[in-house]
Amino acid sequence: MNLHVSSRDIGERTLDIVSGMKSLEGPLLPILHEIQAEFGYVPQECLPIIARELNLSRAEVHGVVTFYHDYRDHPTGRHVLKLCRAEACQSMGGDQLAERVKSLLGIDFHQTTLDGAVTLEPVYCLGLCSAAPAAMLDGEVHGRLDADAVKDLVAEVRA
Amino acid sequence: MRACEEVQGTFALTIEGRGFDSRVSAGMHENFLESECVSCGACVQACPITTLTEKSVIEIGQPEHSVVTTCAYCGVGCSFKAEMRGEELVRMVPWKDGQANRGHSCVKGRFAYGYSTHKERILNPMIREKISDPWREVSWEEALAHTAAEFRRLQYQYGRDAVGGITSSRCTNEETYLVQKLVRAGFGNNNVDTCARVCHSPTGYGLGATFGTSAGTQNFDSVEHTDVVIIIGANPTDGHPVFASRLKKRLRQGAKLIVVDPRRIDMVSSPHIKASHHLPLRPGTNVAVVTSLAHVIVTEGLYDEKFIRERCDWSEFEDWAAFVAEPHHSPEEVEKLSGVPAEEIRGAARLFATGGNGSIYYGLGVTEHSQGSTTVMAIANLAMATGNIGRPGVGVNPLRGQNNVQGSCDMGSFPHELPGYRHVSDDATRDIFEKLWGVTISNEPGLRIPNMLDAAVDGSFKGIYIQGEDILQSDPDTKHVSAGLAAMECVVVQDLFLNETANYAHVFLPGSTFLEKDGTFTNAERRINRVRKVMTPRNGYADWEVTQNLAKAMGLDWNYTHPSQIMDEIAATTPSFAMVSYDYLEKMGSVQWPCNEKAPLGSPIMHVNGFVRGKGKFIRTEYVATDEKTGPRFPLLLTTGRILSQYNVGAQTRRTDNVVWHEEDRLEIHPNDAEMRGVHDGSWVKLMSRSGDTTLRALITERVAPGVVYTTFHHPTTQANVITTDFSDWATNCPEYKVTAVQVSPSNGPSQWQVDYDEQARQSRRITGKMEAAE
Amino acid sequence: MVTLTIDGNEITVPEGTSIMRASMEAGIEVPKLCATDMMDSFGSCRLCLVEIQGRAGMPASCTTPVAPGMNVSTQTQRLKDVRRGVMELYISDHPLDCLTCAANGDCELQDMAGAVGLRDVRYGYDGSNHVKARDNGGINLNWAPKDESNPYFTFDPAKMHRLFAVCAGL
Amino acid sequence: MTVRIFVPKDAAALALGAERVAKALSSEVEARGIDATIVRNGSRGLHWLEPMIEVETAQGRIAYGPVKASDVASLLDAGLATGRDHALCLGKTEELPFLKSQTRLTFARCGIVDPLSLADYRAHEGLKGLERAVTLAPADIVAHVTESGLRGRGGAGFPTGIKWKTVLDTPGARKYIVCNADEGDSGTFADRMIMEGDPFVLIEGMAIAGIATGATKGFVYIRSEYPHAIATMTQAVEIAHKAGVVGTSVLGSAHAFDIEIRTGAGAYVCGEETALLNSLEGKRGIVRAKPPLPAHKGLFDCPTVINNVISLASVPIIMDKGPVYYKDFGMGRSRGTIPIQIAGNARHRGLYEAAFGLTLGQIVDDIGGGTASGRPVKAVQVGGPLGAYFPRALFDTAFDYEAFAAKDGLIGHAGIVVFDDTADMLKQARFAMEFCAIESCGKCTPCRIGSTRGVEVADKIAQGIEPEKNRELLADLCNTMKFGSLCALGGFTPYPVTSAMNHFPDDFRPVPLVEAAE
Repeated sequence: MNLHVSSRDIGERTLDIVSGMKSLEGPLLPILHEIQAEFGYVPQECLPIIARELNLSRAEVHGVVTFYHDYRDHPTGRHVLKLCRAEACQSMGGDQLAERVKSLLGIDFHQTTLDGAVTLEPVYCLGLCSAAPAAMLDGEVHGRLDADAVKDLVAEVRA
Repeated sequence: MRACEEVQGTFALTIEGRGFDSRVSAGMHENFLESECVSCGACVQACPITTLTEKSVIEIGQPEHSVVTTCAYCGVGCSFKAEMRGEELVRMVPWKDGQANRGHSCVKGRFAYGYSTHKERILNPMIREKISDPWREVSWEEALAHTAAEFRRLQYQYGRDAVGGITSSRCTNEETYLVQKLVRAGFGNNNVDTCARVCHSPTGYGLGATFGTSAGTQNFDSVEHTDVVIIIGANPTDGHPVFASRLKKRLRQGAKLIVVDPRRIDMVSSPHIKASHHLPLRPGTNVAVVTSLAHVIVTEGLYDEKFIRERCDWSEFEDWAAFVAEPHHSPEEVEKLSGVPAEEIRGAARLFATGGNGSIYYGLGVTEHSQGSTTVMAIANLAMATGNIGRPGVGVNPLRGQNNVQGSCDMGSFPHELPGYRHVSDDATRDIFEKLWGVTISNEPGLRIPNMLDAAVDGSFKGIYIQGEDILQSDPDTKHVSAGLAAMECVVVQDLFLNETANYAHVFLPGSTFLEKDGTFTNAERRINRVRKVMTPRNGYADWEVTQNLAKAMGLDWNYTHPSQIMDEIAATTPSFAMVSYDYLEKMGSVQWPCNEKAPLGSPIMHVNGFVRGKGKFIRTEYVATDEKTGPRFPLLLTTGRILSQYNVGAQTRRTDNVVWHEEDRLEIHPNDAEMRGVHDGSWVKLMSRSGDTTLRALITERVAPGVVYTTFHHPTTQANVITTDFSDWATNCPEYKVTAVQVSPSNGPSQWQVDYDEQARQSRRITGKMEAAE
Repeated sequence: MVTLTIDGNEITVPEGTSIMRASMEAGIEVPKLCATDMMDSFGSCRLCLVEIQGRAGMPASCTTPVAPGMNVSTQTQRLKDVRRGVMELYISDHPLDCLTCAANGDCELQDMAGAVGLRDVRYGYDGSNHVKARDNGGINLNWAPKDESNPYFTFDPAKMHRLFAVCAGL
Repeated sequence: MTVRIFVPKDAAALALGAERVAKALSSEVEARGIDATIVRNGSRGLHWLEPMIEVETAQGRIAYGPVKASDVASLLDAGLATGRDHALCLGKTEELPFLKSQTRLTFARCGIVDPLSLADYRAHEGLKGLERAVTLAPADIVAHVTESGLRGRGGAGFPTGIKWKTVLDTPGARKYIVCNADEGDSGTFADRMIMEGDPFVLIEGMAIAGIATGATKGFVYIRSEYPHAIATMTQAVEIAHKAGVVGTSVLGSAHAFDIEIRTGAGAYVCGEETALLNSLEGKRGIVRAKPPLPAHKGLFDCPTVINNVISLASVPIIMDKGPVYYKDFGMGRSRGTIPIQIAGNARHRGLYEAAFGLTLGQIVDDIGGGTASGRPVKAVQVGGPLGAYFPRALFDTAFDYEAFAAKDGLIGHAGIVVFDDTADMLKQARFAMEFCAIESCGKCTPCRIGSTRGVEVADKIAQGIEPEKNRELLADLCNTMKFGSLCALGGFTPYPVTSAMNHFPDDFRPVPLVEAAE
């Protein structure tokens, strides 16, 4: 993930990605995923390029990007910690755990620590309901979390 | 927003976010003006005054009565409900029962009516001795008496043929009819012409020669049944936006599209629209490219033999087929002169010939060439060869520019034709009118506009009555037009504003707007739509009344009390209008001519069981390159066109808020050509041709191919027609606006010519006792 | 042709006709906000709901085609309750400026509020909304100012419901 | 002979440290020179025992768990490789009561085979259903599925055979099979387990669906929260393609069928079938009005079968063993087996496949073993965030679509979340509304505005503001949402809310805090 790319590069990379994927059936979501994988977020300047190449309006692409919670319009911290907030995790003390993580990091959901180390995001079910409470750190899953376990996770991302 | 998608086809609105946070958004969270919104009003329509509100409703209040009428902008002829509060127009609402627009509208018809109350509108008649004098306001009586006296004097002094008239394709059928009647019955000659001369005269000639009628073959509904569309030399999203929306809807349903145009217009690629083939030909090579399409169809055996044998003359077809099959018409040869890749030509030809119902829509990019009539015939050949005539979804369809250009042609506005396209040399036709009017009509064709101007420069043509036309701005080779006008002794301009032509006028008769009169317009699909008076003429008279009063002043005994009586006279004298009357239109909503005993319900589709002329005629279309050629001095080709928000010479739209979208004409130039010349985006450039030069600002874009530049002609300060040449169509004199060899160079600002012109215009617009009327 | 019964009236309409259209033919007005003749129906406003004997739930009459022998009710108490409930939700996020609104007297939202008999918004007006710039002392992120950029019309996101109902299908 | 040791790669096992166990095992085995291969299998579904490793012995597979990386050395010391006893030894896997009492049809291979070994799949009866299908006429396949009584396992319970028949009978230049793997309901993970543990069964099921309906293209739409499932499915499709299981000629037959894996982008509502289709098309994931049904006009307006993972994964065994075999399981109109997912505060958490008909009490108390916390069970939410909260009083309800509907509940995707007596049901009701507000697509007003108002009203009740009036308002709102909403998200959100209100009324009468006089 390269967070320091110029506008021009974003344009060229976007065009590469779109050109490579536009022949898919219904290519918009795969393209946006690829763009987010490339830049860490979906830069605004990609949208008109995608729109033009896919024969869509800018408005449509904007509508799609803002509909899906996965697509971010700005970069995240170096780590992304997703805490499950759904019922199965609630039944195992997920809410208290979330409060603890928030206070350990000093941020609320959808925020990034000032040092840019970690972004905290809620997630509604990771399919780990039999290992609740669960979390995902940078794509790696963690289950049966307790106060100690989250302390370790926080220490890991803070390192 | 769905209206934007389904009706307009622009997709400028979306919902952003989701759930409770979701919100309607224009573009990418932009404001409406910066978004892709084309201001067609469909969303405002779908959402009557809760979220989207016309500012006029906020200012004036809710309307309390309404009148259904017809838009006076382009040839689509949209029906609108003019919603009124007293004498004040609150808003124009597209009428869902309108048979041309089916409830849709564009930014011009929907919103750009403010010119009718613009402060620059002239409401009192004015005269002056010399064009260097300031104007003097006079009474209607004085103005008309003066005009009549001048015309009689000129005819006495210089001969019967020294005066003439120009009818307006902006005015109603009835008004047009009266002007040609005034010329023929009052002036006693056939010196009448119309702006169709400069736009679609080749359509009349070409379709008349091949099919037997001088008009498009389909109604707009036909597009809903088409499978393959060729658009050639037209830019419907800008020029005919409501039709474009209907076409785009069909394309989204799966119909295929072929675009033949030097520019990459929006139809080539825009949201949910992608042309299967774009043939970006060099301006001036239409005939070669269309003939080459025919070459592929003939040599690959893709023609419709059954149709041709039934409906056309087989031996004429064979002759034509042999002609188009000649090797020099092959795509590979044509590629060399048109620049269109041979494979694109082949692909397009195969698609058109084999893709189901094929229709062709074309515009001024076809007609305004030295071979305009030839291209029209080549298009007609193509339609006949593929059997695409005489049913819904097919046909040859000129997209006509002005609201009533079809009607003005129908009404006998040409020097050689009486109403209904009947030649003045035809004794039987003349007899009908001579008996009714009690005069003798000359059997010699009169002068066309360019001939009138030539004659004026030569000293034999001295007076002209121009209703609702700005020939100085709209006709080619401005310097020649101004020289002709300046040489006349009595130029009478009847218009809403002191237009550019009025700078050379001696009499100014204030005109009325379409909101102020009754009448009919005939749109591009031959549909006769009612225009209904929604307010009293601010200038005192509807245009037909002005013409009648002038006729009376000249001693003619005219006593129409309502335009319906004029239509009755048209119906009585013109077979294709035989059944048309205001009562009948009231009953039917509208009808498409021919509307007579044979076709009492009108004729949505022409040539259904056979061509009007009998057998469809295949005509050889040899490509002859225009004399306008690029060379070292003028290496680029200039072509011209329109933009959505402005209309024609801009007299109306420039006097509305539409200027926010298009404040000035810009020169579109390809990045390569710009770089070579040191031209930057937005910088001033000088545009030169053999005819003249002007300056304007550059817009660097890949919409134009290298070697081609493009501009609009909406603003008089640019005067693009200073650049265009006096070459014209071999058959009809339609000027060759679309091809001019030019050079482009960086510039500091307006040229001396523009500075001088501005000063002259300012001088000539002075009105005694008033502050300068010029803007 | 399909024959069905709507509110006890037998009516015959072409196959593929929507229940809403068929009701209109029968002279029965079903409340609605989002359906217009200009566009395909898509069932977002949830006012044109009807009940069909033998079918669960309340389908939208604009998107449900007629079927032979269908017995449709457009005015049961259950329907009235739901319509009023939906309208109450609409109005709970709508400005209370009818008297000074340019649409006063020509407002479908107003008409429908009347048609469904809405008299009271029990949610109050203190909750989340798109109407007020500031909320509970803080900035209301859901609010957006009126867009007057277009020379001919204004766009007021605070009054978006009708528009939303019409275009929420995006 | 090489010993096979199984360490699950299922996400639940990974979340509990399976990766570290596998690494430790691998290095220890190498260091000790033991002739063993480590197979990364799926999970057997005994998640409270994960990571549960197994070793293959002559007597069958022996299980150990839950294993930590630090246990590896002592396990090997004790003779893990030969299935010797250890404190963590659970005995023969097949004899574990939780497994033994199950009827594993759909999950027959899950946790047993190497998920990405096609040979292993074949060795365990895999591809027999597809092999049979290619010999049959499409209408016969559809008839089999119809006769089996299989109903959509996604929640709505619509008969799968009827859906397929509609697509078969609808003409279309192109048809699609769309697998709904947007398993967003809390408490459910059966789809994920199949995709991670036995991906070929889903591929096989989709290929059969393709042949049965004339569809040539399949999409698996997997939610982005399931990266492991996405990875496994992607590899499995590649393997299947290379082996000719799918592609231009399915198992060498005249049928073509291709599969593409697609990733969601964080929208629960895309689990609703029409929203999912919009999402696949690259649009906003909003719900479409029905009709038209997806079977008539689905993906890109073409006839489309859209089925849940478990529905499709159940098809191969129906084709292999015949409809009657499958139909013989179950009760009433609910035929076959259902993978019940026991989650939340339960002692025995995991996946339990059984014929329809167990009572809720049996599932929670006997199979699930009560709560993990050891406290009394207060409520169980069945069917995900849109499912009702059932009190103990309703534990005699049989696990069957109709029986649950009769008690104002729904089976949904058969997820069960257990809550102990510390649960605050007003808070849970509020969460149901909050979840709806977060995930609403926004198309219809009852859901879009109603959910937000629901949160506000619940808050007022919690704060003791006009409690009587607000309870009534909440009930009215639920009625409006239930009947007024366009799809199940808004329409079923009232289920958890009203059930909480009805069964746990005391929680909706909070004792107002005595405010300090000002």
